[in-house]
Amino acid sequence: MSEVKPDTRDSELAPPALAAALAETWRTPVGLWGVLAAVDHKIIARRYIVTAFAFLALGGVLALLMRLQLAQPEARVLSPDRYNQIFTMHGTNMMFLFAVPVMEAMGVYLVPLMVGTRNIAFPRLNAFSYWIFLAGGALLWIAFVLDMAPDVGWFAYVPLSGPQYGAGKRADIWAQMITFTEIAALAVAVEIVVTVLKQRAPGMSLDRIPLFVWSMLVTSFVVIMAMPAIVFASTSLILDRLVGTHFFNPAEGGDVLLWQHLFWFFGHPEVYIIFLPAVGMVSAIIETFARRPVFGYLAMVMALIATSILAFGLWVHHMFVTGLPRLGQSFFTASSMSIAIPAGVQVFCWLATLWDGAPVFRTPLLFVIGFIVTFVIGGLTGVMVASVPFDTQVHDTYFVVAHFHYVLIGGAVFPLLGGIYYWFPKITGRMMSETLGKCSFWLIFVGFNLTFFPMHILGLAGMPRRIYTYQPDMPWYGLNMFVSISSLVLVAGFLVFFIDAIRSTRVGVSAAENPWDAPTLEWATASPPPSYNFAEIPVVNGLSPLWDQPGCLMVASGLRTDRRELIVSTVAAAKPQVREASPRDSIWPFWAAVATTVMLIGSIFTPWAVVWGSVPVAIALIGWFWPKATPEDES
Amino acid sequence: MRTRATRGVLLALLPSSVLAGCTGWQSAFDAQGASAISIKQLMVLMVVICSVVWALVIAVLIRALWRGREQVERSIGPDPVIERRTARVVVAAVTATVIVLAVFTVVSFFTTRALTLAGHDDLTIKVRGQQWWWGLEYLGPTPDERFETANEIHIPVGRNVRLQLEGIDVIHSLWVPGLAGKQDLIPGRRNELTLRAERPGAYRGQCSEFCGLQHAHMALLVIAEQQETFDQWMRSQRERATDPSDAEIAAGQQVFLSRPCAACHAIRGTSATGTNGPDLTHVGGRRYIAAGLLETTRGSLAAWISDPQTLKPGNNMPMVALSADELRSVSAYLASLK
Amino acid sequence: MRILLVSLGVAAATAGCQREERQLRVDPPVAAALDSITLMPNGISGAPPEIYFALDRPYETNAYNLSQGKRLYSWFGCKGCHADGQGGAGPAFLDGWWNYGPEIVSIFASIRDGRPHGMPAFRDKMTTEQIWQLAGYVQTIGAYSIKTAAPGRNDEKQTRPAENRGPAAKRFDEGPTPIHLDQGPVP
Amino acid sequence: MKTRVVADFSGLPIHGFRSASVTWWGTLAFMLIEATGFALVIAVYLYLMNLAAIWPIDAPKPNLLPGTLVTVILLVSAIPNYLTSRWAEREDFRRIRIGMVLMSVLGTVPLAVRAFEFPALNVNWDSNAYGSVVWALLGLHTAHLITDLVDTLVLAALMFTRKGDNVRRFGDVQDNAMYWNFVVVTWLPIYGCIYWIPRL
Repeated sequence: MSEVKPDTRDSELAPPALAAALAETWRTPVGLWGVLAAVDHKIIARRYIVTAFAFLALGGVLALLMRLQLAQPEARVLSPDRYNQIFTMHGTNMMFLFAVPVMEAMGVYLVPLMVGTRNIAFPRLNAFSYWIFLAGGALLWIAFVLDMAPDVGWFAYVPLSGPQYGAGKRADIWAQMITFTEIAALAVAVEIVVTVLKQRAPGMSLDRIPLFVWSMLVTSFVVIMAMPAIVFASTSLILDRLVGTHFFNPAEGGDVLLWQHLFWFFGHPEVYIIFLPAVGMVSAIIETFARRPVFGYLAMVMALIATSILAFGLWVHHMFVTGLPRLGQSFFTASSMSIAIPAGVQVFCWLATLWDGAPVFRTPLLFVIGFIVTFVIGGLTGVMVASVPFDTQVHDTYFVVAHFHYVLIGGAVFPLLGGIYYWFPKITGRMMSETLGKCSFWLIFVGFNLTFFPMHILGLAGMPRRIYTYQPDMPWYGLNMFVSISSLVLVAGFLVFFIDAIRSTRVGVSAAENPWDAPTLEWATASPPPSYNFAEIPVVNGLSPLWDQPGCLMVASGLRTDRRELIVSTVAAAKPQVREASPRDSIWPFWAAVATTVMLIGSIFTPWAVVWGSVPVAIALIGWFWPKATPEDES
Repeated sequence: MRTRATRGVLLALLPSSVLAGCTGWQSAFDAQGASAISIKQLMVLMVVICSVVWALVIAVLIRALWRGREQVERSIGPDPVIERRTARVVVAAVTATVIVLAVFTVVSFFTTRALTLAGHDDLTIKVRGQQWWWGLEYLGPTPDERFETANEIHIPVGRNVRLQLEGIDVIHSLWVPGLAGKQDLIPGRRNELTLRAERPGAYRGQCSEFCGLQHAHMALLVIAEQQETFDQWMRSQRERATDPSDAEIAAGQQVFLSRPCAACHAIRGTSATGTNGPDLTHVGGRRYIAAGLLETTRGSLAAWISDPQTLKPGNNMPMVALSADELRSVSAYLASLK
Repeated sequence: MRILLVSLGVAAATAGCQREERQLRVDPPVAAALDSITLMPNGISGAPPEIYFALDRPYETNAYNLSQGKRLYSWFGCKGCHADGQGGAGPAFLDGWWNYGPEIVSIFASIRDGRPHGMPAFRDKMTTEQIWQLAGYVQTIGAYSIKTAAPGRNDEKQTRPAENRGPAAKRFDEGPTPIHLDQGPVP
Repeated sequence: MKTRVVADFSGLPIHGFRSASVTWWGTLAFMLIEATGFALVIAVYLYLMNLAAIWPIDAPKPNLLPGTLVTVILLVSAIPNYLTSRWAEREDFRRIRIGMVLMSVLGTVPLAVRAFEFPALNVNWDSNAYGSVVWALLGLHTAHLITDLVDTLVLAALMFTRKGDNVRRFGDVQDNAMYWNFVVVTWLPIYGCIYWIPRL
């Protein structure tokens, strides 16, 4: 490559030369070094998404194993010990290694594009976050292969997970895996918050932010407020187990329910951490395929914010049968019911959008329709379990299993799959197959309902959760067999999806810049986007920039091409403030992640690992932040 | 092909299994206790209203998708008149949502209040949840009226029975759907649950908080019976174990007392006073052994004693090496303890 | 390099498996074989049966067995004489002083057959597997080095640091009469 | 897609201070995370206190001297910290160097006194739940002291290399000063919790 002249402005270059200059400045090195040092948000997000879907597939295999065991009474496919490990793994894996990361990864990929910037804020932190996430996932799954996976449920209630009853290192592995994934999630949350607040394209004032970006912003704040609770909870669990603290020991002044308070103070917002990004995807898809802006933009944003605030006020509804005072329970019934109001507002606004729109029935929209049908069921059963008396009959039964799968699969995975079909051309440059897409939608939709609807009935018929088997004289056999067979339909649907996705990366029809005629900025650049996202920074003066001026994008010039430059703008009005530099690729986040991994895993075995382990972490961090002589460090 | 055929059969079977589910002896919809009945009414109300709500949403969704089919062009800017009209409809829908939720909250609150079964407690039973069985202690007015039993609660019909719930090791949850909602047994905390059966019968319950390896096999039975039958049962339970009536049973008692059995189990009236396992003084009179695992017969007792770790892997009953004769006589002895 | 990685992985796998595996049922022939230990004539030290090594010393290294042993320790009244390892009517374990030597086989023999000065035999109260589990746990109380598989504290009043924070001897306040000579072997 | 240039940003500065800096917002977000963490541990402290019949459980009240000393040092350090931040804003390189050295000292001293605070709690982390939670509170804050001290030391060292005289470094100095203020401010409720609530 030719030597780049310092202080070259984009306005001095013709479009091909500009693209070449930017590609040189923003490129990620090739080879192993490039893989380990990459900081491009698109590369990191792609890794994140692929890894999370791999964990989804593994978690699905676990679910199948459980259905195999439960298909018949007193089956001996799995031992109780293995079954307990498997259902713990399934829950932990799906929540911490699939749902949260995949939603954040979609945000990492899309938010910078949607707000019209060139990379996410703190790209090196982003790289670090992925490595830490990967290490956490590997820790859990390697433990599973070694027959030492956690077996205490994804909620790890003490005393079962405590020092006395949780023999071995299984619960410690669970707790430390939590720390890994929470560090990763918190890092991404910080990046997204700062990207949305400070790196929006000039003119993208708060009321012009796409709804998906709003949902990621709100989600990130929920992550920031909720995750510290679980980090402290899992740390205190390890302390109880390893160095003999007494947080959860009633005989020494601790309390068993303290764990549940801490866990659910995080655990309930967790559901919204998964659900809110999905809501954003639904809004994005509906807007494009109903071919009009979402009805009630302000109401939608307010609903997102209201949900995120209410999410912190209803954790006790997971503890209705623990014998807490009745007055408090009534308060939490009221607050749990009230979160249905913002959910209702959003559903009504989407319906209104479809009503006044001109829907085009492509696969993404099908998934969104499937989402409305199933999510409303999940929401309504959610209202049911918010009632204390109702809950005392269905708590910890298959009714609740049905309820949260309706909310999490119906409410989050359907929009996610719709989102994958929708953004796949942007991410890979190729379309997914419409035929296979419809096929997978119907298999998943039908299979899902046949699998999970009967579980409501099983729960009411008295079948508790987390049992590895049941006796032949219980009247649950027929439905369990039915559910197990139906789950094969669901699996077939996911197989078609995976085949379609893998196939389309190679042989899919090439996608244009904006194949769906969508209104938001990510469609204003090539598919897949170049490393620098936009050759010139877009300027926005409406909610739907690509619809307001069809075929023409307003941009700003004056940025340097010889260093990684992007625009920092004001929080509310998005007025440009600074031409800030974005860091180049670096190997240090990888080393920092390795050092952190060694420290965290070591601390399962000895508390001294925190002391000696922090030295390499500190060295890696100093290496990370020590200024290098690059154009980005100029001032 | 075969799966599809099976599925067809199963689809046909579905309605019948649904019905079976609702009438099972561990079903929340087969309510025979005061609490369970009022909860059932609440559940029916909520399920019906929610079904209507869902149907309305789906109807609107279908209509919305249908009417937009003919439009080809993207609407450039929404018509403000139509937008205002839509806004009114959305506001009305949200208002309706708020009203329904308010009704649910109020009804749920009053049901909760009604669940507090008022007044005197006729009978108090201490329930100790432990891995993986239920220890029971009937508390009488005087110490010698107290007695221990396990896994089978007898209660008189039409009277309030107070259960004092204690978690011995980890958290368990007592749930007898036919009589009342569940309540947790938490180490270091004291919870209570009041049961009142309106009709005689046997109501099955099961631990519903995950408690380790054998959470699946931690059932209990509540037997509601008329006052006289109940009193008679109480009297017989207070008695010491019956003395062996024949030689084989006597030999069985000898095996029980000289082998590890007696270290963990108590049989009142003998030298067996262990407390790690269930009290076996009247084990032959209980319907099930091993917390609802097997019906009590001499054969099932023998099977259980000879290989507890195959029948209920991970439970705390060890596999004691007994000869065939020892096994025969000890099971005869236990079956004789009515 | 690759061979090194693979062998490391295999080593970790085998170590991990045995440490965490939960052997819930011991086959009766195995249990019977585990009962036939050989002991030196003075009752101090000896050799466990071959099968004990074939199973890779499960009662010393397996976390589940050790925690089961801890449960049995309180279930079978050991605390009555030995407290939480501090000793009382019976000798202490925490001081790391073993009257019959620190080998698990001696501890097994002590529990199974009893010892002079008041240690009863548990042969008829516990199964062989239980005695092994208990012996493994008792050995952990007075271990000289930390075992990764050792149990944590119990959910009860704490009287001493838990076994996994050993070695116990370092943390034990021996008090005025550190070693109960009168509880030792019969000369 | 066709593009139309509607604005020219070539005149914008290439580095911003405070709210115009991305790093500043990142620091703020991390402070929010950590503040939530502190608030939670304090909530746990109050929760356990609420459950206990007597508080502190089975332990004498903590000795006031070392904790109060740390409080005083931290409060005093806020003044040079403020000055350093001001000098950084004025890009006064010589004074920044002095300020960073001063802050390195003022970061090390409370940490040294902190070493005496743990024994002054008069309870061990494994004695009971009270001991566990006060150790957790103090440990958590100490971790923040150490983190910020390392950051300060590294920045101070940077100031004496040839990369020091750079507006970006001055921004880092400001962010570091803001973080130190956070460490000082969060200490006050923790100090009240550990030392004064048992005396109420």
